[in-house]
Amino acid sequence: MARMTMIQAIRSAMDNAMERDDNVVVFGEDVGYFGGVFRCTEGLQKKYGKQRCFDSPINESGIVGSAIGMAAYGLRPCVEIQFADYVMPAFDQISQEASRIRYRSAGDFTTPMVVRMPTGGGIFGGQTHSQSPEAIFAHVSGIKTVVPSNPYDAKGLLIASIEDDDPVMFLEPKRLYNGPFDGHHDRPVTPWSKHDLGEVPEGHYTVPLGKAAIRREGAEVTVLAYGTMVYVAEAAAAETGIDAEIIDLRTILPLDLETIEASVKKTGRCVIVHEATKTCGFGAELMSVVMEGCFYHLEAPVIRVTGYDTPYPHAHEWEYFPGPARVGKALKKVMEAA
Amino acid sequence: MARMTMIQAIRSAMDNAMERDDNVVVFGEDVGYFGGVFRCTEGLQKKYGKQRCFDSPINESGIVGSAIGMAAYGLRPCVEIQFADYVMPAFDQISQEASRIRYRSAGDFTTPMVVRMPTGGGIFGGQTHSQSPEAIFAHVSGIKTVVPSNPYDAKGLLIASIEDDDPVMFLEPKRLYNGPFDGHHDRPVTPWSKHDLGEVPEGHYTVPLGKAAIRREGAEVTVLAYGTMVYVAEAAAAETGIDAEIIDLRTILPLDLETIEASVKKTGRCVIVHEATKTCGFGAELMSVVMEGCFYHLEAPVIRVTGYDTPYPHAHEWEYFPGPARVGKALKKVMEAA
Amino acid sequence: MSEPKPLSLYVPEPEFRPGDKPDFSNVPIPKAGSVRKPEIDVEAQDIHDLAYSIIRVMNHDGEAVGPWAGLLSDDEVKRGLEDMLRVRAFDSRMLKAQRQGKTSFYMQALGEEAIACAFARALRPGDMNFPTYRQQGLLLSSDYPMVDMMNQIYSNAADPLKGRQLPIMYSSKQHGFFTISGNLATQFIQGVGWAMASAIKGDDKIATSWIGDGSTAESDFHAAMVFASTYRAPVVLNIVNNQWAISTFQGIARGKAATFAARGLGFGIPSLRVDGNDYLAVYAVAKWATDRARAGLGPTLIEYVTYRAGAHSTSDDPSAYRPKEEFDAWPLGDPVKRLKDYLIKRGAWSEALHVQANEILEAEVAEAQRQAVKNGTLHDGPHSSARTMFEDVYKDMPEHLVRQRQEAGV
Amino acid sequence: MSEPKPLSLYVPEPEFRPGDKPDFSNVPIPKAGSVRKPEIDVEAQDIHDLAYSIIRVMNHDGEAVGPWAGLLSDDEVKRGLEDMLRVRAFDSRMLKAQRQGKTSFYMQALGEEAIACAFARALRPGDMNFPTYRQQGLLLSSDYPMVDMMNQIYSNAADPLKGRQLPIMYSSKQHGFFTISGNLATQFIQGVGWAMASAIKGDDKIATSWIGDGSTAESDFHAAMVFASTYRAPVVLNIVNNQWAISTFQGIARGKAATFAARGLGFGIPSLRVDGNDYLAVYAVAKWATDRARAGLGPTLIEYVTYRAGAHSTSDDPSAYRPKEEFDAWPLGDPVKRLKDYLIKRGAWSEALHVQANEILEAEVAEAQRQAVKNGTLHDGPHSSARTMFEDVYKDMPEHLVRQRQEAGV
Ligand SMILES: Cc1ncc(C[n+]2csc(CCOP(=O)(O)OP(=O)(O)O)c2C)c(N)n1
Ligand SMILES: Cc1ncc(C[n+]2csc(CCOP(=O)(O)OP(=O)(O)O)c2C)c(N)n1
Ligand SMILES: [Mg+2]
Ligand SMILES: [Mg+2]
Repeated sequence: MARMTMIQAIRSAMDNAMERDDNVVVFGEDVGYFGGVFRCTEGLQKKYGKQRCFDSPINESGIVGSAIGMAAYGLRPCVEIQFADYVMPAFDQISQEASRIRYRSAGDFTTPMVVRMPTGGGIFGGQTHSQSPEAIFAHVSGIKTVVPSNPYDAKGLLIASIEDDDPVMFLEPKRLYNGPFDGHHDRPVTPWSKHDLGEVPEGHYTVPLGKAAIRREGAEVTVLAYGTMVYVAEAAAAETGIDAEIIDLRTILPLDLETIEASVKKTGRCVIVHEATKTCGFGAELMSVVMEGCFYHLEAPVIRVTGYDTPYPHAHEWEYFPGPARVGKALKKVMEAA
Repeated sequence: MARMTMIQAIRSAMDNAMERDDNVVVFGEDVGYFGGVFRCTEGLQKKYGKQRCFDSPINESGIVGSAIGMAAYGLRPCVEIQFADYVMPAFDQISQEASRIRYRSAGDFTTPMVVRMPTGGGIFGGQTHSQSPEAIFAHVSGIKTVVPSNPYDAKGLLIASIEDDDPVMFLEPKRLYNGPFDGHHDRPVTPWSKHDLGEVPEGHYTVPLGKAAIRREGAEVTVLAYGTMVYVAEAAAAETGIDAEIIDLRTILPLDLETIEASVKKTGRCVIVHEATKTCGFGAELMSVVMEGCFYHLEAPVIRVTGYDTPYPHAHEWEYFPGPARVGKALKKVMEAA
Repeated sequence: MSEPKPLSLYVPEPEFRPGDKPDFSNVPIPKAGSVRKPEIDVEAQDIHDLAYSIIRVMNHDGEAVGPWAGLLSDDEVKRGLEDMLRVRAFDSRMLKAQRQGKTSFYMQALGEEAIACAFARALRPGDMNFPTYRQQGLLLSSDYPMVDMMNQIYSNAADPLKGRQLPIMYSSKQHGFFTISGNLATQFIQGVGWAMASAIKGDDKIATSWIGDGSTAESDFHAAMVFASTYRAPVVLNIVNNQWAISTFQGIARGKAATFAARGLGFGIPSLRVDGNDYLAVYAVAKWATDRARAGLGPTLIEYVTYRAGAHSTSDDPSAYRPKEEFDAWPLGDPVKRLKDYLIKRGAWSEALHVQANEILEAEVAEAQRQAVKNGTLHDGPHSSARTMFEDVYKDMPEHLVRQRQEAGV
Repeated sequence: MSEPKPLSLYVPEPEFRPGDKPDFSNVPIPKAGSVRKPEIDVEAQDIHDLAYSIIRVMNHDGEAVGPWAGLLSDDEVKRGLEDMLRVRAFDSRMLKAQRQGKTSFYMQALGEEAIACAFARALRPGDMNFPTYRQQGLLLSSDYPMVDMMNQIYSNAADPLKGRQLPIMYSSKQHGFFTISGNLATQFIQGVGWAMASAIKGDDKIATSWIGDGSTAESDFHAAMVFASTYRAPVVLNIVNNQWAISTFQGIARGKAATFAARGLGFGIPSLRVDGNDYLAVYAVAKWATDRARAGLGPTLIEYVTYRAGAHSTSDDPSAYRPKEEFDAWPLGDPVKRLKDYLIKRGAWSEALHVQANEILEAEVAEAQRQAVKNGTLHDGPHSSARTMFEDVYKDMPEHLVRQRQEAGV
C-alpha cells in the first residue's frame, strides 16, 4: 500500500476511473496540460490524451452545462471547479438542470457526473478562496454532496462518486490536501505520510456514499463534523479530555441518519461543527435531524460551532476559523448543561 | 383607506417610492411597457418615464449585476426577476457581489437594492414556476430576505426594503397575489377586498424589516410560518381546534429572534411550516434557533411540515403542497407528545 | 477636452404599439435566390455577408430560385406541408383543450412551423435536439405518438413523464428530443456538451441547440458559443428570431444593432440568416449546417427570421403590447400558405387536396385526443400514483426520501 | 447524404510549450500608423476592419506615426513613462515583500503597464473604473497614496479595507476604483450598470470595465455586452489580452478564431484592437472611446494586445506550461523600453535621466514601504480589531451577528 497525500489520492481515483471506463472524461480550468492549480489532474492528459482530459474556457456554467450534455450522451464527466467559491455561476445548471434531468424525463435521460471543487479556508485565501457551499447543495433535491477528510476516503469516495448514477458535488477541503489540520495554525503540519489514513491502495476500491465513519468512539457527547473539522474536533476532545464520539459524515447528502441517531441516543449530547457560515448552514439540518430523531434522549441543547455570518476575512483568518478552542468551549458547555 | 390586492399594494409601494426619491428605478423582464407578467409594475413607465422604469434583456445576472453598478452609483434599483425559479443565474452576483460590496470596501461602496420575485407554488406552475429559494438567500451573509403575507405588509415591507441601505431579496408568494390562500384548493378563494389586511393606505408607510407579526395568539403551540403558509396554519388551527400561536416571520433574515423565543418559551411546543424542500430549508434554521434558545422549555420535539425533497411536480401539486391536513396532523402530533 | 454634457439612457422601442398601423416596408428583405451558397468548409470570415442578409428560396410567384433551391422532391415537400399542417391542427386543438380546462397551460408555434418541421428532415436517427418549448414540430414530424404528447399535456395516467412536468415540456431520448427545461437557455450549452461527447467517442452523431431571440441575452448563450467555437463541436446552434419575447421586442435583446446571426462571427463560427417562413430555405440551411457538423467542420449558427403569430402562451394577451395587425403586415408571410402556393404552382397540389389534407390531419388529431382523454386530464385525473412523486429524484431512493414518502402515506 | 464518418474533439494548443523555441514571426503585426482613425460617431458596421487589425503609433525607429499619433506633449509622455516605472518598481518590491512573508499573495502587471497607465490619463474625476487585479496602474497614475496600497497588501492596522480583502483587491470610490472582486468578470456588467446610472441621472460621468482574455469566456461578459448595446451605456469595455489565463493560452477562450475585439461587432458595438505595449496608441484609443462615451454615443469595446511577462500570481510558476523565452520573443516588445526609446529619439529623455527617474521612484516606493511596515504586516500584525470582522456586513449589525460577536468575545 502506498502513502499518498490527498492530492495524490484524488489523482489516483481519476486515474483508476479513467483506466476502467473510457466514458470517464476530466476537464476544467487549467486541468489539462498543466494538471490543475492544485495539481490534482497532473499527468492525466499525458496518459489518456487530450480527448479525455482537457483545459476548459473560464466559464463554470459552461463547464457544468456541457458536462450535463456529455452525461446525457453516456459519458461520466468528472469536472473541476477551481475553487468552490467559483461554483456560483454554475449554480443554475446544478440546481435547476443536473439535479432534475432524471426526474423531469422520468428516467429517460440521466446525468451521472462529478463536480469537484476545493473548499474551505485556512490558507489565507480571503473571501473568494475559502468558502464552503455545501449547505446550498444540500438544499437541492437530486444531487449528492460529499466531503472527504483524508486520502483513503477521498479516493474511495471519488471513485464511488464517478461510478454513481446521480450528479455528485465533491468538495475537497483544501487545507487537508497535504496533511490533517487541527486548527493549530501555529504548529507544524503533520504530513499525510505520517498518518494512517494516508495509506491508500493503488488500485480500485470504493467508499460507499451515504455512510458516515466514527473517527473516535466516545460516551459523553457526539460531535458531528466533516472535512477539516474532524481534526479540529479530535484536537478539542484531546485537549478538553471529554470523551467525545466524533462522527465524520463524509457524505452530506444522503446523510447517514442511522449512525447519527444511534450515537446521539447513546451520548445524549451533541456538538455540530462546520466552517461555513452559521445561518442555514448544514449544521441547521443536523440540528433538525437530532431534534426529530433524538429529542427524548437529549440532556442538553445541541450547540453549533461554525464560521461566523460574515464573509471570510483575510487578516482575521484564525479568529474566523472555528478552531479547537471554540470547539473545546462548546464541548465543555454541552457537558456542563444539566 | 383603499382595499388593494397584493399586486396593487406592491405597485403602490413602488409608485410611492419612485415619487419620493428620484433615485428609485425599476426594471426587469417585461416590466416596462407591459407592466410585468403579474402586472406589478403596470403604469409606472407611463408615470415616471422610460429612464426610470424599463424592460430589460432576459439575463438575470445582468439585471442584478447592472443593479449593483447602479446602486454603487447612488441609485436605489428595485428589480424584478420574473419567477424566483429564475434567480439562480443571478446567484453569483447576489451571493458573491451584492452581499459583500459594503464589507469588502469597508463601507466605501454600498449597494442598496431590492430584488423582487414571485415565489412558491399553488398555481400549477410545475417545477420551474413554483420554487421557494429563501433558504439559500438566508445562508448568504450580507443580504436580507423578506416574505410578505398580505397586501398591507407587502407595501410597507417593500417601501422599507427600497429605503434600506442593504440589498434585500423580496419574495412575493404568488398564490397570495389575489387573496389569502389556506391550501383548500377546492374551495372558492376569498379576495383581498374581503380581508382586513387588504386595507392599505394610499400614501407612504413602512413595516420594519426584522419584526415578525403574531397573527393569532395562542397558548398551546407556536407555529412559525411565512407567506402562504400563514393561512394554511390558520386553517389548520381552526380545523383542529388547537390553540396555536401563529407567527408570521415576515422577514426571514434578519430574523425576529425575540418574538420566536418568547412564544416558544410560552407554549413549549413548536411546528415549523414552509413550502420549500425540507433538507436545509429555512425550517432547519428555525429548528436550530428554537433548540438554541428554548430547549429547556420544550415539551415535545419540534416538527417541520414542508415541501418534500423532490422537484415541485405538476399533476401532484396538492399532494406536494403542505396543506392544512398535513399541518393539522403535525399540530396534533406535537400536542400528543409527552 | 470637450465640455461635459448631460447623458441620457437610450431605451429601445418597437416601431409599433397597439393602435399603430404596422408598416414593415423599411425592413430590408433580399430577393429570393439572391444570397450565395458557399461550400461547407468555408471559413466564417469569408461569409460575413451571410450573417447580415436573409437566405430565401421561394419568390413571390411561388417558385424556388437560386443556389439554395432544388434539394427536395415534390413528395418530400408535400410531406413537409403536411407536417406543418399537423402542427397547426395540433396546436389549435390543444389551445382549445387548455381553455376547456383539460390542462393548465399551452404554447403554440403559430407562424413559425416551417422551422422545426423542415429542420427535422435534415436530421438522422441518433442525432439529438436540445429544444425550447416551441419546437413541437420536431416531434410532430417524427413518428413520436401524438397521443403521448397529449398525455403529457394532460399530465394524465399515461403521461410518459408521470405528470411531473409542465405541459409541452416533452422528453424522448429515442426520438432525439432532450427533456425541455423551463429555465431559458440552459439547453443551449448542454447541446454543445452532447455534441462534444459524440466527438470524444469518435461517433458520428450531431446535436442541435435551440433558443429564442429574447433568450440569446441569457448568459448560457455565451457559454455555448465559447465552448462550441473552442472545441469545434458538431452542433447546429439555432436562434428562432420570432421578433418577440413575451412583451419585449427583439431590440431589447440586441439594442437594434447588428443581427443575432452576427453574434457568431466574433467566435469564428460560420453564421447564416434565413427566412424562417420559407420551408425550402430552412431545409437548405439545415442541410448545409448538419453536413458541416457531420463532416467534422464544427458548429454553425443560424438565425431564423420569423414572427410569433400567436400569444406567447395561454397566459399571455399580446394585444396589450403590439398591434393585432402585425402578423398580417409581416413581410415574410405565412409559412403554410407559402409552401402551399409553391406546390400548387408546380402542379403538385391543389386547393381541394389542401382541404382534404387538413381534414385528415384534424381527424388524426381528434382521434389522438379521444385516446388521450381516456387516460385522464389534469384536473379530473387519473394521474400517475402519488408515489411516483418520490421516484427518479435519485436512482435509488435515499433514506430521507423513504421517510418522507412514508409520512405522505403513499 | 454522405456516409457517416467518425468525429473527433478539437482541443486548441498553444504553438509553444516548455522546451520549444518561440517564434512569433507568423503573428501579423500591422505597421505603426497604418490603421485609419474614424470619427467617434462612426457606426460599428463601418469599422469592422479595426476589430481585426492592431492600432499602433510608435514604429521601430521610436517615432509616433499615423492618424492616432500626436495627442500628448513630451511632458505628458514623460509623466506616462514615470507612471509605468512606478508600477514596475512597486510590483517588484511587493513581489519581494510577499516572498519575505510580509503578505500572503501578490499579482504584478509586468509587461502590460502601458494599458492602465495610459488609460488613466483619458479619465476625469468622477469617472469610475471597474478593474480586475492587474490595473494597479490606474491607482498608481493617480494621487492615491501608495502607502495605502501597501497597507492593504499587508492587511495591517492601517489597511483601508480593514484586513478583509485578499492583497491587491483595492477599493477607492474617491479615486474612481471600484472594489475588486476575486470572482472573475462580475465587474464587467457592474460597470455597465454604473454607466447606465449616470445616463439615467443625466450626469456626465462615464465608466470603464476591465477584463482579461481568459475571463471573456465568463458569462457576465455576455451580460455586459447585451446591456451595454441595448441601452447604449456610456462605458468603455476593456479586454486585456495578455495571451495567458494562468496556464491556458488565449485559444482556450476563443478557439483560435477571430479576435476578442470582434465579439463586439455582433452587438453593434464599435470595437478596436490596439497594441497594448504602445503607450501612445493606448492613450489614443482610450481618448477616442471615452470621448464617444461622453458624447452620448455609447459603448466601445477595446482589445489590448499585450503579453503577461510575469507569473500569473505569486502562487504560479509559468515555466511549467510555456517557454521562458516567450516574452523576449514577443513581437510587441516591452512597453517601458518602447516609450523610453520614443522620448530619447525626440531628445526629451536620456539614459541618464532614465536611471535617475528609476532611482527616485524606487526611493519613493521604499519610503512608502517603510511607512507601511510601521503599520504592521500580515503575519506579525497589528491588524484592525477583530471586532471589525463583524462590521459592515450590514449597515446596522443585526441581532444574530451581535450574538456571534459577543460569543467571539470581541
Ligand atoms: C431563466 C428564465 N428567465 C425568464 C423566464 C421567463 N420567460 C419564459 S419565456 C420568456 C420569453 C422568451 O422569449 P424568446 O427567447 O424570444 O422565445 P419565444 O417565446 O419567442 O419563442 C421569458 C422571459 C424563464 N423561463 N427562464
Ligand atoms: C469565477 C472565477 N473562476 C475562476 C477563477 C480563478 N482564476 C483566477 S485568475 C484566472 C485566470 C484569468 O485570466 P485572464 O482573464 O486572462 O486574466 P489575467 O490573469 O491574464 O490578467 C482564473 C481562472 C476566478 N477567480 N473566478
Ligand atoms: Mg422570441
Ligand atoms: Mg490573460
